[in-house]
Amino acid sequence: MPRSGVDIRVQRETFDAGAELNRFLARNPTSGGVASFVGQMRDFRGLDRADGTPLTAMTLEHYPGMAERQLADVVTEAQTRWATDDVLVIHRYGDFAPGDPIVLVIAAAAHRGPAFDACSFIMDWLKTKAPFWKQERGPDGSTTWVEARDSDDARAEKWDKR
Amino acid sequence: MPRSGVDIRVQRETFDAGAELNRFLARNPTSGGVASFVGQMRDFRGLDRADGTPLTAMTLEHYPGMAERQLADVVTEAQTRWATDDVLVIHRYGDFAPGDPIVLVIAAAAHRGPAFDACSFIMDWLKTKAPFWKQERGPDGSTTWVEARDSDDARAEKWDKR
Amino acid sequence: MNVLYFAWVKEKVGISEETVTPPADVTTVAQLTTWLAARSPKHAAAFKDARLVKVAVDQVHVPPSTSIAGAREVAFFPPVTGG
Amino acid sequence: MNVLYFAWVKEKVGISEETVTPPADVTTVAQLTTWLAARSPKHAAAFKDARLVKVAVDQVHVPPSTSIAGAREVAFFPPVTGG
Repeated sequence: MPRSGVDIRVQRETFDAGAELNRFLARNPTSGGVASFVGQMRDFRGLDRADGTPLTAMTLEHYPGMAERQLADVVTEAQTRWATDDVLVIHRYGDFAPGDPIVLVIAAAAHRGPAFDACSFIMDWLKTKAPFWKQERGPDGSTTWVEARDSDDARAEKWDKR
Repeated sequence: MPRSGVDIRVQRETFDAGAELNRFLARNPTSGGVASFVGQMRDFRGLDRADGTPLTAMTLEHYPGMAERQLADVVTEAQTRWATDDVLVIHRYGDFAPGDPIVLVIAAAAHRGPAFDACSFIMDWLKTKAPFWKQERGPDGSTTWVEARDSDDARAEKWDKR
Repeated sequence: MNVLYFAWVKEKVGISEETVTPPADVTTVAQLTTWLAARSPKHAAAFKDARLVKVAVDQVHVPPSTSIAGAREVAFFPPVTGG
Repeated sequence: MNVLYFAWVKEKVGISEETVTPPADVTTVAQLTTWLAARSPKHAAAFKDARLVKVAVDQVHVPPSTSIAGAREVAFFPPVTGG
């Protein structure tokens, strides 16, 4: 078995999730399971749209260098835990409008279990380890730094209790 | 909130996973999380390539009518358990070569938790409920009906123990 | 009543579909299975270990104790292996 | 030593980066934080509740007790919220 592939990108430019998925599938044709996740900017703040307050824009600040390094560490940890064939992570920074893609994670493995687990794990861990900070803007122009959610910490920690 | 969307297709033709993902994202622009899974035909039988025996082709038989009906029931169950914005399921039947796509599941939700859970749940349940049967062909031309795996039953059942 | 066979059950029975009229005392899926198994040596081979054969009545998975009253379509097949 | 600030920590301090030379008795992240907080009222405001501020030494997350011996780059920021 060749060592698992890794492709990690931190970029301002948008990405084409479908094109990335197809390129990823083309280079992993016989991986039985390919799990992926696209994070998009919501148009509301909160758990659901009905209870939330509207958002019009967002800025994602990041720590250049450390962002790439932390994402690489998270992917390495995933590859240590599961037998992945290949992993892709793209995380954007800069200015966003509702609906814009923020993050893409794709993981390939022989079977669906490790593909889903690796993809989900990478999302949970990057949420608490990768140095990105969201600042949201409401319709009145006011800006708010998003606060870290306890539920994200809980999701990241649950991987150590399995 | 509008009722969650549903798109279920049982078809012989192949599908373009990237194009399907992009169409799905385009109609769910402000779902915060979109999780997807692509199942592809492996080129070996078994848990990993090193221990497996090679495969050259596969035929997927299905029960027309019941396949669509069972997939719809599985998606409805997922939508009952999680607040999804939209769900797509494509499951193919007919003849396959290694690397060919077999199944695509995409789930959109406000946040990543329900998107991942709904997508993973649909895969686990369709594996034990949707009437499809795989017949694999080896390099010597011999064919074998794939046996159901206990691990698939266990994965499907674990959703009731949460 | 229309009876369908799939995958290796179909290969063993040798046909994919047949129309049957079971007698009145055949009222459950389990009884229908026993009655079908007696139709031919091929049917007997397919149902040799009935626990390996799953059943759907009118496209819904059912256990052997299920009534077949009013059933239009009964299908017999191995555990599913798609996905 | 290069010190970096991000997100609301940067906004409160009013600068994104500064080069500092702490005295020899400042040996841990916690001591560096206290020493930086005394540099200006803005620094003091940023570090008012030091538990809210996370620290990375040479791009690795560290707890307050970590030594800063040999550190080239120390960064202060809120809990991360990307993804």
